[in-house]
Amino acid sequence: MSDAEEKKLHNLSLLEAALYVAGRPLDINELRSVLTTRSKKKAEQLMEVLTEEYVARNTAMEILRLKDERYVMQVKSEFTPLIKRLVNRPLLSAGPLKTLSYIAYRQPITSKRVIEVRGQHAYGHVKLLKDMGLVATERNGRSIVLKTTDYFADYFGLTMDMTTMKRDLKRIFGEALKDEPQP
Amino acid sequence: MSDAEEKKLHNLSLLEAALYVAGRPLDINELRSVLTTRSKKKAEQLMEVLTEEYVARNTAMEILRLKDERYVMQVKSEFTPLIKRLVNRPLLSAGPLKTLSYIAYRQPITSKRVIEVRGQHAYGHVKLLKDMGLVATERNGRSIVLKTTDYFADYFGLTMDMTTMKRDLKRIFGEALKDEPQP
Amino acid sequence: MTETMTRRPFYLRPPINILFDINRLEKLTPWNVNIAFLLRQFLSEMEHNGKVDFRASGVALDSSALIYLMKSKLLLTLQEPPAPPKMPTDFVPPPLFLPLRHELTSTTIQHLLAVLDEVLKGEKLAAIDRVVAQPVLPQASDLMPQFDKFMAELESQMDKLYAHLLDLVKGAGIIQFTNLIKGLPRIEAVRAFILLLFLAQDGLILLWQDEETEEIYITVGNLKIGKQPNAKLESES
Repeated sequence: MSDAEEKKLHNLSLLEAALYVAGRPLDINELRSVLTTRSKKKAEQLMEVLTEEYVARNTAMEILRLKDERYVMQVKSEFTPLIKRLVNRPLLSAGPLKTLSYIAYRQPITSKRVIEVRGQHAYGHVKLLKDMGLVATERNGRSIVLKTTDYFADYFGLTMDMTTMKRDLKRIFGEALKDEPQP
Repeated sequence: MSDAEEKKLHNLSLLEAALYVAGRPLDINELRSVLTTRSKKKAEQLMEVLTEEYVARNTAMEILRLKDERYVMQVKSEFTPLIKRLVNRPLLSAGPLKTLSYIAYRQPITSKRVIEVRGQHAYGHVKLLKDMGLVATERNGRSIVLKTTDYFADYFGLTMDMTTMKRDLKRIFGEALKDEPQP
Repeated sequence: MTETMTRRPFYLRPPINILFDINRLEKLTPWNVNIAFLLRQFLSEMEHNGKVDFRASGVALDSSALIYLMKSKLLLTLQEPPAPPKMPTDFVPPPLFLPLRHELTSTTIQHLLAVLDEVLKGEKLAAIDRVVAQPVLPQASDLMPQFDKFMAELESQMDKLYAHLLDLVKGAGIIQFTNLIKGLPRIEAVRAFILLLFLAQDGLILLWQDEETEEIYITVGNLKIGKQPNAKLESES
């Protein structure tokens, strides 16, 4: 192997290790600094190669490119239900996740309306979701409304643009509904 | 691809996903249950294949076989110093961490005593620590006591054997407390 | 007047007349009408007169039925479950499952050790707390004179301690709790601590605790160091 090839492999491994340990999306500058290069372009090109390698390898993990030149490593969603219980950090249970889905689907939405539709226990859900930074309150004219945050969009690999996000969510929910037994 | 081959690939991905999200060593029974197989042998064989694949792939991560039939996925140590600074999420916030350190030091200890020393908010801490699998309840004669788990030992790189662990902790804690008058 | 009354049929005299005045009957609270008593009275009067008045009996029966009906209606309205609030229906999508990511965390054994130090100090304080927790005030059942005596004793102790504090700071200043109790036996230290709480409650001193060192600071006199509306002893968070 040539020196250049070896260097490239080392850099790819560095980026992979960085995404692995961070457990969150890393922006191009963070990735650049891991490589100790000044060139954004170089970092981007290497990330392209790594992303493609993950596609080709076809294993349990995937690397996603998010908006604003950010990248994240995560388990493919098809494996999530099977290994969820091995995660040693309290995940959101189904109730709060449902409330989150509803807020994402109907946002911007007043918390009053969320409580009306999801019931009294949704007070706790909204608090939890706000604590976790997945949902935020915003003033919309005279009323205060709930919206998902950029962190939420990141977490689900969704664009932060509200219209596109809602369209994507509808697609995701549509798919999820297909598998669900219809009421 | 034959059905059997596809099934095997799926199982390898499952094991990979499990090791990836757990971030701690998984024992053969945990791995077996991920595969929903009763056969230890099958799980072991698949783990062999996966471990070899990681060697062949030669990327930033490795899978190690530990004693007691446990397996762990981790970043190769050569990359650790370069990417350590990307890890900025603490395991626990200050309050629960204090409660954990106290339980580790005084274990086995009743939760009543933990609340006495750490205050009412420690109820929530103990619940969180149990949810995270760092602490477990055990019956000790007539009373129920708190103990740290194997995961705790793994996380902090201590041996799993309780006696050795307490000695280790006392040694480490002892050094930290040399200037302190002993209670 | 009395003559007119006596000439009227017995059933138009109170209290039986209620049964024969339909307009009035409908305005009554049915619970105030004892049907059984009225009907018994009606029958015994009729027996006494030796003449059966079927028309009057019919009206009495009808009125009784009406009162009974009114009672039943009220009971039923009371027992009727409140109408369920109309739940606004909306499509609630299925739960979104968070994608799983491996998360390394930055906490090490060194962090654990660093905080243990503090916690073990807290353990010692908890021992003091338990002494504090023992009843200091007499039970409510105790006689008032005893309580008065206790209060008088407490006030004199508070005065002594306050004078001592003023002496220590020469008018105004801050003292550390550990300095105040230096050399005192434990029971005396606990007593001083309780008295400090009473002094703080009376607004004579201010108390605060350094979260890191857990040292308690006592401010005596007017120091004008920032406004602190309430004297409080911060507990460890």
